[in-house]
Amino acid sequence: MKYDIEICPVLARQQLTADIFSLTVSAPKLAPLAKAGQFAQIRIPGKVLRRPISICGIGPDTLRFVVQVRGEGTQQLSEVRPGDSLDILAPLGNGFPQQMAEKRAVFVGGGIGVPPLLGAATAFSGEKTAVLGFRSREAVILADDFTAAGCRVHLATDDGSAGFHGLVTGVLQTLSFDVCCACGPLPMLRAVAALCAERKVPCWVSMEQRMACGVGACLGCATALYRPDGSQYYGHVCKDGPVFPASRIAWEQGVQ
Amino acid sequence: MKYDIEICPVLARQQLTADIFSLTVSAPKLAPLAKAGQFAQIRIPGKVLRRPISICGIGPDTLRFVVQVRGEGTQQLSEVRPGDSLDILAPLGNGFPQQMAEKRAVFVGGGIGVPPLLGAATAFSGEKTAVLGFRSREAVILADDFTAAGCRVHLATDDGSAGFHGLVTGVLQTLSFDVCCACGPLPMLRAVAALCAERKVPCWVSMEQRMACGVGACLGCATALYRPDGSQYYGHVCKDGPVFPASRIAWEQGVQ
Amino acid sequence: MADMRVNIAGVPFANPLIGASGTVGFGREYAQFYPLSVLGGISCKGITLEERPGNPPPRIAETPSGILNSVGLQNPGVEHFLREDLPWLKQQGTVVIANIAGRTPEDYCDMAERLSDSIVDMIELNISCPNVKAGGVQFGVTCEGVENITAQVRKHCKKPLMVKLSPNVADISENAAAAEAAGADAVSLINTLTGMRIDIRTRRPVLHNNTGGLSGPAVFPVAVRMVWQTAHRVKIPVVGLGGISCWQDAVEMMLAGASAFQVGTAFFTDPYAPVKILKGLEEYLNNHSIANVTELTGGVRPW
Amino acid sequence: MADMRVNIAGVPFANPLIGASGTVGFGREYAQFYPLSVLGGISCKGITLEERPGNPPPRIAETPSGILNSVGLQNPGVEHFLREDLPWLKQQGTVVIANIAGRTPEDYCDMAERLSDSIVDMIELNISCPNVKAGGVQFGVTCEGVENITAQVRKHCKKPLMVKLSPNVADISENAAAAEAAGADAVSLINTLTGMRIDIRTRRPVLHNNTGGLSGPAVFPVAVRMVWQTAHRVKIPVVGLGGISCWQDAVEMMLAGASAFQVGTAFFTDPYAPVKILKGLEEYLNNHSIANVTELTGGVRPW
Ligand SMILES: Cc1cc2nc3c(=O)[nH]c(=O)nc-3n(C[C@H](O)[C@H](O)[C@H](O)COP(=O)(O)OP(=O)(O)OC[C@H]3O[C@@H](n4cnc5c(N)ncnc54)[C@H](O)[C@@H]3O)c2cc1C
Ligand SMILES: Cc1cc2nc3c(=O)[nH]c(=O)nc-3n(C[C@H](O)[C@H](O)[C@H](O)COP(=O)(O)OP(=O)(O)OC[C@H]3O[C@@H](n4cnc5c(N)ncnc54)[C@H](O)[C@@H]3O)c2cc1C
Ligand SMILES: Cc1cc2nc3c(=O)[nH]c(=O)nc-3n(C[C@H](O)[C@H](O)[C@H](O)COP(=O)(O)O)c2cc1C
Ligand SMILES: Cc1cc2nc3c(=O)[nH]c(=O)nc-3n(C[C@H](O)[C@H](O)[C@H](O)COP(=O)(O)O)c2cc1C
Ligand code: FES
Ligand code: FES
Repeated sequence: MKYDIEICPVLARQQLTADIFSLTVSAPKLAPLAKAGQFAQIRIPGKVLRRPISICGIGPDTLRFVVQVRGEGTQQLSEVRPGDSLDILAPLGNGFPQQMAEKRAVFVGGGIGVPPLLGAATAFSGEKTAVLGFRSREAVILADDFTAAGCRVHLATDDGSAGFHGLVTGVLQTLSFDVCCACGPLPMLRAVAALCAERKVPCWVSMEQRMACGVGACLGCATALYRPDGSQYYGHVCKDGPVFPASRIAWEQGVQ
Repeated sequence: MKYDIEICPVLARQQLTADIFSLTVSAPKLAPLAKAGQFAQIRIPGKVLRRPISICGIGPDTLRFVVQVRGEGTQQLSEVRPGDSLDILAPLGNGFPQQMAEKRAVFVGGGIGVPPLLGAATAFSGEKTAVLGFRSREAVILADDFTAAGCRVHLATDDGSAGFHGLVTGVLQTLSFDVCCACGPLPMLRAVAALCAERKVPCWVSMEQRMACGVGACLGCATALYRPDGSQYYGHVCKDGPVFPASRIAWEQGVQ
Repeated sequence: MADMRVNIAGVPFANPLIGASGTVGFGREYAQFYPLSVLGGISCKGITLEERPGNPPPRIAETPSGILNSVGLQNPGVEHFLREDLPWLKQQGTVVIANIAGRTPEDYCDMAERLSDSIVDMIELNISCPNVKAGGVQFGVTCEGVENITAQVRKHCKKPLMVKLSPNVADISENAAAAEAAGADAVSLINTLTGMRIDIRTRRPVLHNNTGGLSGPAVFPVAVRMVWQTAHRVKIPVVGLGGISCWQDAVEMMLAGASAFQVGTAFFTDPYAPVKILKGLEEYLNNHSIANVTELTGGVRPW
Repeated sequence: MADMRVNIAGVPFANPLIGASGTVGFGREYAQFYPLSVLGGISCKGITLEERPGNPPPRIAETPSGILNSVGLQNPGVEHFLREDLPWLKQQGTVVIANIAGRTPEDYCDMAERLSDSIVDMIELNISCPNVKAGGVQFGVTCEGVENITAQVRKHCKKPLMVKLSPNVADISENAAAAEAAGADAVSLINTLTGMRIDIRTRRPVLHNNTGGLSGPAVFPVAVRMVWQTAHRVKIPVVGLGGISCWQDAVEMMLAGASAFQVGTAFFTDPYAPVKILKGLEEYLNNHSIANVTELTGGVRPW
């Protein structure tokens, strides 16, 4: 069994910022299968499509999610309380590489792209740095968790209210590292990937796409990738990703 | 203002039988407008159509509903708890006649048709009897409320587990009365109406029909009625009813 | 403050929201909630030459995010409308649109003529009612049918003429083009999609008419697509409807190409829906510094 | 215990539930949840003569009680299917239906010929994909088109042939009759209704293809109506689909006239939906002492 459905009682709910909250659920069946960077498809009563949410933390029999309210589905999700149960399909996709042999890793996250990196950062055994970008001081999440995971944490904010005043790439430029894991808005991923490509450092990016099945059956979550020969094709975020080597992403996203 | 919308906090919820429960809501705007036998259209989150539910009790600033779980909508309604709020459109339609001049009234209810009669029974000032029919003893509701309203109460059950073994009409036949108010399944209403017609006693019946608007705009809730000249036409339960003189109902329900 | 006014076929509307035919009657019931002058217009319940009893009940069924209806054009006839309903409604300060359905082209022409001499602001030609054989849908399926009936009515109609199109066709934009060619001043779409539900307990169709017309949020994506296709095909204004239930839907419908929009089934879910839609729409325009609501029309940027 | 077996066009199915094309891929992903042998059959993702890359993303949008998709027939081509997918799937103990789409009649005939020599159980002729110009929908709109393509493929097809019909037409039952006349052994309906959503923030259509196909519970009443009309019009079996999400829907679809049914979008909401539907259906039959599921077909009693 690679993935399955489990009806998961909510154990804890914590508000992290005005619009971001953390949910910990009991998932004795799914948690042992999960790896850092994989995701879940959470059912929202009344909605036809499940919502893809990254697995932010994996306990022996628990899973943790950090969710931002973006629309009706995540709004509904934000209203669950300990005692309620969630219908969860997980763990899905390929997470970050399990053993990264490099010495120094950097984890670059932007906004709601930060949570998926926490597991990978926790698992990494070398020297680790986190560069976490947010709109403002009020939007900062999980900084302490990354510190607790053994990372040196750099913050960057759009308005300069915490850490570096500017984009995460502004911080990244100043760092030395051997491998990079990144998750966040597309323009950020693209800039991080370019920077890593220039330095010839391997870079892993976690991508998003609108999904239906979440398991690779519907071909809904297409993303343009390069083949080794340089030609393009549509791979699928849910099955081939969500984590890809940055070098495989066709950032222009057009298949000829 | 004849009717309006009010967001009504639920004050109390009481389970009456396995599938019937009572809700009391705060409705300071709507309660003063309401009369016995009128109904409300209660919004069910996620459903396009509201659910028509009779007003069972009217307080100075409260309304009481007694609801049976029949499908998804009433199921959802059964899950509300004190503290939740309901979006209620009320009071709708014409209730039972306000002042009945007759000396002896009988109130005949079948199953979930019992609650709409309680208000009318309470308001009636003459000699009053209630004949309440149910599947079995376990399904009996509101008998004490009718007693408290000053009624002599006769029960009838299909299986004989409480009161008379048989149909309400079996009891009704044995009674003397000057006016009758009835609510329940169509075959029951028809039989009661026939009995009253035979005795030349005025009979009021509360009808049901599938509704959309609830206010008379959509013409959805048609029911075949007789004109004074004996020809038929489609009147509307929400606006012309739900209470009609039984003599106006075209029980065959076909318009030529 | 954004200017909410729109002009459809020469008729000025205070705002682009019109109550859809058959869902607001002749206005009286919703005047209990708010003055009808808050609505840009009202399209009256479909009327026929003579009174019609309508279909036997049940006439309403619920479906996922939608409803089916088979009211079957119950109405008091055009003379009653002119005498009893129109004078009152016309005083409420909203544009009054008469929605007409007929059995024969002569029926339509006769009604159009009578209404042309009345104080009605606009006529909506209903050739798309799926619930009665005599409801004009036979004229609404083919381009030739649409062109033919529109041309005939046009000759008798001195009021601005809007043709209401059926979505139960292969290419609604062709039917719109046929209406335009025959002289329609505007088209409105969509009427209901034909649907059916069966009560598995009784094995009876839920509706006594067996089938009925599907409306409500379920049909919204179909309506947006059809309005988009039609707005590309014709030059006359397109009035968009089908499943609009919140201000975001209204914006979406206008971006797709609608010059105005109608709201129907949403009245049933929430009688105040139109007021909320207009408030949300106006706030949206103000927040985005859009001076005129008309700027939304056709604003979608296709890929 | 009720007998759940059905026979469609000579092909025996263990039960009437078929996974709908495009929603279950070639079965592998759902074999993680339960053995595919619990399903009566699987209609494979639509295949074309050559590999197709599919449409650019986004390909999925949500709508009230439905979804839009514009996958655009991404598939590895018929040869890859025959070599890599079919042998595995055929061993899973379920009926395997190849769903084929083409650019030209020759494409269809060529594929039908190759599949006729394979271990596929049945061919489903997809002339109703709304998401690619070359997806055959040009053959699926008119009766002549349906009749023509069906007749041509029939000549090259030695397997039972099911024609999948588009709901984006004026009268689907006429197209079904055309397919029947041209030699189809069964028809399946409905494919998706064309729809559109616009992101009001970006003013872009949500789908990169601008429009997409609507499926899910929202379309269920339309599908029931079309199956009902079609079952009255043709003698060949009708396989019903569109929005089935629970066992009650399956019963309703069969009562409307379906001999079997397909389940698509419901897999996305709940991968176990098919198992639950079959369990509910079987319990229903047992509770009502219905010996054979086939007794449901066409059991509706119209008014
Ligand atoms: C692999 C993956 C991992 C994710 N991890 C997280 C996470 O850990 N925490 C978090 O807060 N968010 C995460 N997201 C984004 C999250 O899925 C969306 O914010 C959410 O689906 C929005 O749903 P909604 O109903 O609130 O918004 P709506 O806009 O109402 O949703 C409408 C539809 O669009 C889809 N959709 C909208 N935005 C996105 C998006 N960015 N990506 C994919 N589908 C989208 C929805 O799923 C739904 O089907 C992830 C997305 C993906 C693909
Ligand atoms: C004037 C009036 C007063 C009523 N008073 C009460 C009451 O006091 N207590 C009570 O428990 N029930 C009452 N009912 C019946 C109640 O409205 C239905 O049981 C309820 O609508 C069923 O909804 P559902 O979603 O649970 O069932 P579903 O069967 O899932 O509902 C599907 C659709 O059918 C409609 N529908 C189903 N049954 C009925 C029905 N019997 N009458 C009208 N519409 C129906 C629903 O409103 C909904 O639109 C009354 C009905 C009417 C017309
Ligand atoms: C109960 C009901 C009655 C209707 N009657 C008419 C009618 O008489 N004439 C007409 O043109 N359309 C009629 N319609 C169709 C609506 O005007 C509208 O086209 C359709 O409902 C889609 O819009 P909506 O989803 O906003 O309701 C009716 C719709 C409903 C629900
Ligand atoms: C993502 C997706 C892909 C589809 N691909 C195909 C296809 O390749 N061939 C086909 O005939 N139908 C395809 N369909 C249509 C379905 O088979 C089915 O006809 C439709 O979705 C209605 O059924 P449902 O509501 O149960 O999903 C697809 C549907 C979806 C949602
Ligand atoms: S969501 Fe279905 S293939 Fe990825
Ligand atoms: S429910 Fe609309 S007229 Fe009665």
